[in-house]
Amino acid sequence: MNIHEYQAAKIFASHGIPINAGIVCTSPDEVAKAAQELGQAVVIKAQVHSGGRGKAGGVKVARDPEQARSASEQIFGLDIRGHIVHKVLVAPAVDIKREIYLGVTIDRAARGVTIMASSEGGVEIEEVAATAPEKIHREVADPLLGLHPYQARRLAFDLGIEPPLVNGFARVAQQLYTAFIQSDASLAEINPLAIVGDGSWQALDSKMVIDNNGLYRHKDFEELRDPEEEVATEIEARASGISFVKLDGDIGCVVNGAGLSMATMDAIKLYGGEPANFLDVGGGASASQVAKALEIVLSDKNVRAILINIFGGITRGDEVAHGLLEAFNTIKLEVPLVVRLVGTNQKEGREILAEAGITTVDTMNEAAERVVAAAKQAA
Amino acid sequence: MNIHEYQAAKIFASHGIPINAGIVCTSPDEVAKAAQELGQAVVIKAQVHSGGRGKAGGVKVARDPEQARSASEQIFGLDIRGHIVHKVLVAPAVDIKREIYLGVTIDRAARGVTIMASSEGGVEIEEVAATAPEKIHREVADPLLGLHPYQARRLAFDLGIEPPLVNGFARVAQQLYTAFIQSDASLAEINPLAIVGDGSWQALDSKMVIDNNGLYRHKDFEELRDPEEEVATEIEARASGISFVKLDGDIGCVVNGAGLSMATMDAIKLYGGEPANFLDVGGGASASQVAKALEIVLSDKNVRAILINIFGGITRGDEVAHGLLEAFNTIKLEVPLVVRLVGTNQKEGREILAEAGITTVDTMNEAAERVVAAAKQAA
Amino acid sequence: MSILVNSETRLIVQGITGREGSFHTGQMVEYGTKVVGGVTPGGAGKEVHGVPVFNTVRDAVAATRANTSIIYVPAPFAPDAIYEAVDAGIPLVICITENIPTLEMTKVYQHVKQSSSRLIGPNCPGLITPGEAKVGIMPGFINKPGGPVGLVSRSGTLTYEVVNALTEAGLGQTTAVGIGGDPIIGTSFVDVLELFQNDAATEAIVMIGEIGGTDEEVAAQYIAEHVTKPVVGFIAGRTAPPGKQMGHAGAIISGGRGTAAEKMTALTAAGVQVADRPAQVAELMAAVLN
Amino acid sequence: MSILVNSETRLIVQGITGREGSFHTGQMVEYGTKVVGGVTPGGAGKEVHGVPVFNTVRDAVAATRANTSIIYVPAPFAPDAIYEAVDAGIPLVICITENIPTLEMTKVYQHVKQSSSRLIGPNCPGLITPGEAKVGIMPGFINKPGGPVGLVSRSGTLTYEVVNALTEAGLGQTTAVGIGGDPIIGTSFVDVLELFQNDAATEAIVMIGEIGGTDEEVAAQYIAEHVTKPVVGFIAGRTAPPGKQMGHAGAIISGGRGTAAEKMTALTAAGVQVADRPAQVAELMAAVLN
Repeated sequence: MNIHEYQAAKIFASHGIPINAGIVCTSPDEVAKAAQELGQAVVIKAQVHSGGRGKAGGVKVARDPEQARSASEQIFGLDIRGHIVHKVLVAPAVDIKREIYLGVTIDRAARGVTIMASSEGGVEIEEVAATAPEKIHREVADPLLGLHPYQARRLAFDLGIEPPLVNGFARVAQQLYTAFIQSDASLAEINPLAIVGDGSWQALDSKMVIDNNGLYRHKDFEELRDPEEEVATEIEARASGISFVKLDGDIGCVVNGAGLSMATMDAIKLYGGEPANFLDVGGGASASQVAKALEIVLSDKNVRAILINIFGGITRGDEVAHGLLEAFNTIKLEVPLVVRLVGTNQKEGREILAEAGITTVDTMNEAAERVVAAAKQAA
Repeated sequence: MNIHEYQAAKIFASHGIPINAGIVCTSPDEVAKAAQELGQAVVIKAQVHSGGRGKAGGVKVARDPEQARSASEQIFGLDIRGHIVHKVLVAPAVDIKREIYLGVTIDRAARGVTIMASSEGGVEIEEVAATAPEKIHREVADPLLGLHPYQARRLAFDLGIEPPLVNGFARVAQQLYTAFIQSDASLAEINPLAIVGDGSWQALDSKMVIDNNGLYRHKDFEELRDPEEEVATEIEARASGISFVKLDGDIGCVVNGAGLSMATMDAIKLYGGEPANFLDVGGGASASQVAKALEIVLSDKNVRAILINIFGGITRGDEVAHGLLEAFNTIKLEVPLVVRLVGTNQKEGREILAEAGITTVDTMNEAAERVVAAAKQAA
Repeated sequence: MSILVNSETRLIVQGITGREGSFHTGQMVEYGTKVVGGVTPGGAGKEVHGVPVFNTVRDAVAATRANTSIIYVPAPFAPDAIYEAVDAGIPLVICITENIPTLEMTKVYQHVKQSSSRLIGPNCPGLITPGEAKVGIMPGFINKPGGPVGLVSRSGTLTYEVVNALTEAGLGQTTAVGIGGDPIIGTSFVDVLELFQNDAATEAIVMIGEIGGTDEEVAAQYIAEHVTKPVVGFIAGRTAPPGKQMGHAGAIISGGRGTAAEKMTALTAAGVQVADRPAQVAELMAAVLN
Repeated sequence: MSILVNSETRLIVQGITGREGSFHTGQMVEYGTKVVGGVTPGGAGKEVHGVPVFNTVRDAVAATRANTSIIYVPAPFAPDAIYEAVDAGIPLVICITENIPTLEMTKVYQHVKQSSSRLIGPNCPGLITPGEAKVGIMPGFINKPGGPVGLVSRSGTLTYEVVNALTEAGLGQTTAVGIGGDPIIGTSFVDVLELFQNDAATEAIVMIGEIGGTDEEVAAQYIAEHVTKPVVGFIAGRTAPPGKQMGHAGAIISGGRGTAAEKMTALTAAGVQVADRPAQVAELMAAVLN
């Protein structure tokens, strides 16, 4: 789950990290008032679940409330990589002496958690990784013992931080690690972590992604969800236990299993089509799940044809067929449909569908070929 | 560091353990008032840093405030294994269905922490260990992962607890383990943990010993110290970094090193004497430490002779000798003194002492023999 | 021959009285798997599909001499179930449970690594040695016993798809292993590839990967260096949009790797024949074995 | 010959710029120990008694090829120092620091056990191979080089007492090891007994124990089963009052054991000659070696 900068900052602060605290605003008037309150030059930052907001014009500095108001007018409503700006964070502008990148993430290869630091703070870290990977320093934390103080200090020495500032940096590194662990995060980032005017460390940007699997033990995080940032159908799908990701194509997919879903999308593409979504109905593929999945897929007005691809493993093909028929009782289908149904009792299942006038195909390739043709015809 | 039952109970409660909460009283009047407040039959329990208070008459049940007052009159001032009762805990008397012993302790052999449970609750656990060791069930916690829920449940099954009560027991076991770990304890005990009238679990007694080495990270525990429970000289010694344990003999000991101190006591006993104390001046054996140690030993009016046994390792013998002379400048010695000084620069050290009229002996045996003779003569 | 499970497998089911556990115990018993016991705290004395239930894994092992355990308990309790099985000394532990928090799995992984047990999963469909033992949730009827193909996969239904295609092409399987799709899993491609390489009955190997992580790349390197048997591969997710799952740092950790194209290139470079579609796996395998 | 430390020892000192670290670095250098570096965060570039200081153990090892580390940092920071040394792959780590919380040591012990390093201590005086290397705080001048006696002890000054007596009796030492008096220590009697048993130059062994715990009893059993060389023992604390250190549960864990009498009985039963007084150790040893 993605959360906003101001939300991540609040979590970081609760772990003792010095942050550049600001005020969240939803209108230029609020921005002007916030700037007035802060009584100094401010930085206005778009709050969207996306990187690259600086380049997109989502971050502006203003000297006074009026300048802040007009700057924010240019930020509100901006489209940053598909995310519309509804909120901004107004924070005091600070005098930056040096900028560091600091990030904690799940490290699949190490089967653990890695903390990374780079002296190229304030820059997108992918750029540093691509152009100067030697500038990124890493420490893998022991999953059972956590990040050792010596590792946090070692990062500081690797970055060439002067001795008087080493302990302060190490403290922030450990606090960020603790925030990551205690929040069940999959990413926690401060970019930049800056040495500011008075020589102290301050987090000037905060980013955090929460592991969805850990949310059950952080009930308080539910309120961090921003409905404006999520596709309505994705929220609806999650509530039904369906994995759904909206894409830009015109062929809706209803599949059981994530791997098979991806393979189905790949097959559609292979035959020259464009999938409208990734959709995994989950285990069981029950009648109600399939009905819900169809509903979600059909709510996308770009969809011109639908491919249902079910491999009946434990679930029997006749059950799936009955489920589909039930679903069609409540859903009025106005686009062509291709059904592929294989696995346990596939024969019985196909017969049931045939009686209802729904033809099924044998192979995934055939199904993909047909649905692509149907979508083109409908276009 | 030992703490009282009511203090341990408060810590346990903060970890969610259901305790039989009571009121601490320091006079029979307060006891009567507490019983009034509770408005039911009460149990009055002596608060002393010692076990065996039940057998010593330190626990009494009373039906009403007046009975409580008179019962407490018999408890206040009691001497329980050398501990005088100054405080009592007045708690509601409960209807006990079953009693369990539950304890968490450092397990030297396992290099970890072990949780133990016995169906013989309410009885001194040493007795169970001696007479029916098979009734004590153990689980060793993983130092890095903690006590697993399956281990807590397994204890419950080992005790023959009925399924509906298993989860409640397991919860208390995990809470006690967590209280132990988070308090840097060396012992945490609930004896008995009882199933009370309504079928729920309740801790009817709470015991906790804190690891002195962990106290630096629990500043709030300092207020749990009860000066009335500690020998004044032991408190004084601790403040000076001296390890001191008062004993019942008449030969005072000042030694550097715990092992050598014990060996010195053993030697005194071997020659028919009785050590008045264990005392380790700690590393360095500086002049001020030795002076302080002498002061502490001499404050014991039973002391009839003193043995100073210093092995000068890194510290040179001449330094130690100067330290002793300095100490004698401020302390008026009225009991015979035997000094054994060996190690680095022992010759120089002994010469310095000899000039001041203090004779030294060569071996520990000789020193022990002499000091025992001197003490007998002084008797 | 086969790997990991066979007719000697003595299986216990943790969470046997739950909906999933009970249903799949029936399925496994029906297939012929030797399910010797089940564990549900407080369930001692019950029976599920004729299988006796115990309170603890320790009790179950003592009574049944089980050598394998399969876990069907919900995510919040699954790590504890894994610890219980591993600490009881069970050599092979399979965890079907999905949605276990990743940080819990980093701890579990570390503990299992230091034990003598092997963990498969979590979030995996289990494994099957056709005709001998089905351990997990894979549909048994699609398999064909006797080898010569060993299969290892990160995916569930996609595996069934490929197994089905192999069977329809007349190619039997020694063992099919679903290692699970989570970021942190107990047994990796490399572990299973090593087992297949050392299994006399396995003549060729199918490996089914997905986008994300670098396990396929690591496997490719292992294949190049250690696997002499022919390998046919398939990678799902060639059209999946990037960046939908992991943020900045995740992408960096994998050194910019993790896409289907990169995985396919790595596998091809290691001599693996990579199929375009699942069904093609069977075609390539048939060609390889002729 | 000797065990653990010798003229090949390349030592780094963690906490070298502290009061204790600096003082004992001087003492060790003076004795002839090869002290190749020191570590103090932020201290890089400094020198202590001619020894170069580094910011991290990793840097120190890279620059000096150190194979041993000794730790003189205060208790709150000592566990981190041990982890740093162990994680840097240093084979032998000695921790002098006292007063480390016991629960911290349970974690450290577990981690060290799973590493390739050996930890001696904490709360120990270190060890010495006379004439070759003094690593710790033992006074070097009381030792006599060349063996044939190996010594292992839980105590500090009591060890000096015994070493002194051995030297005065003309009995040299191969190595004297202080394993430390804390409840949880990295290296136990058994570990050191095994090393002495396998050391050709060690002809007889002195073992000095204390009340508390059951390590002496475990050692007695090990001696009975594995040690063929003569062992002379001493146990301090025969007159110490019981129950002054550990509460109920502690006594139970040790199964009622832990007293000096029990330890002496166990050692005697294992064929160990147990001395009444420290000085008697030398007498018994002289008799044993004749």
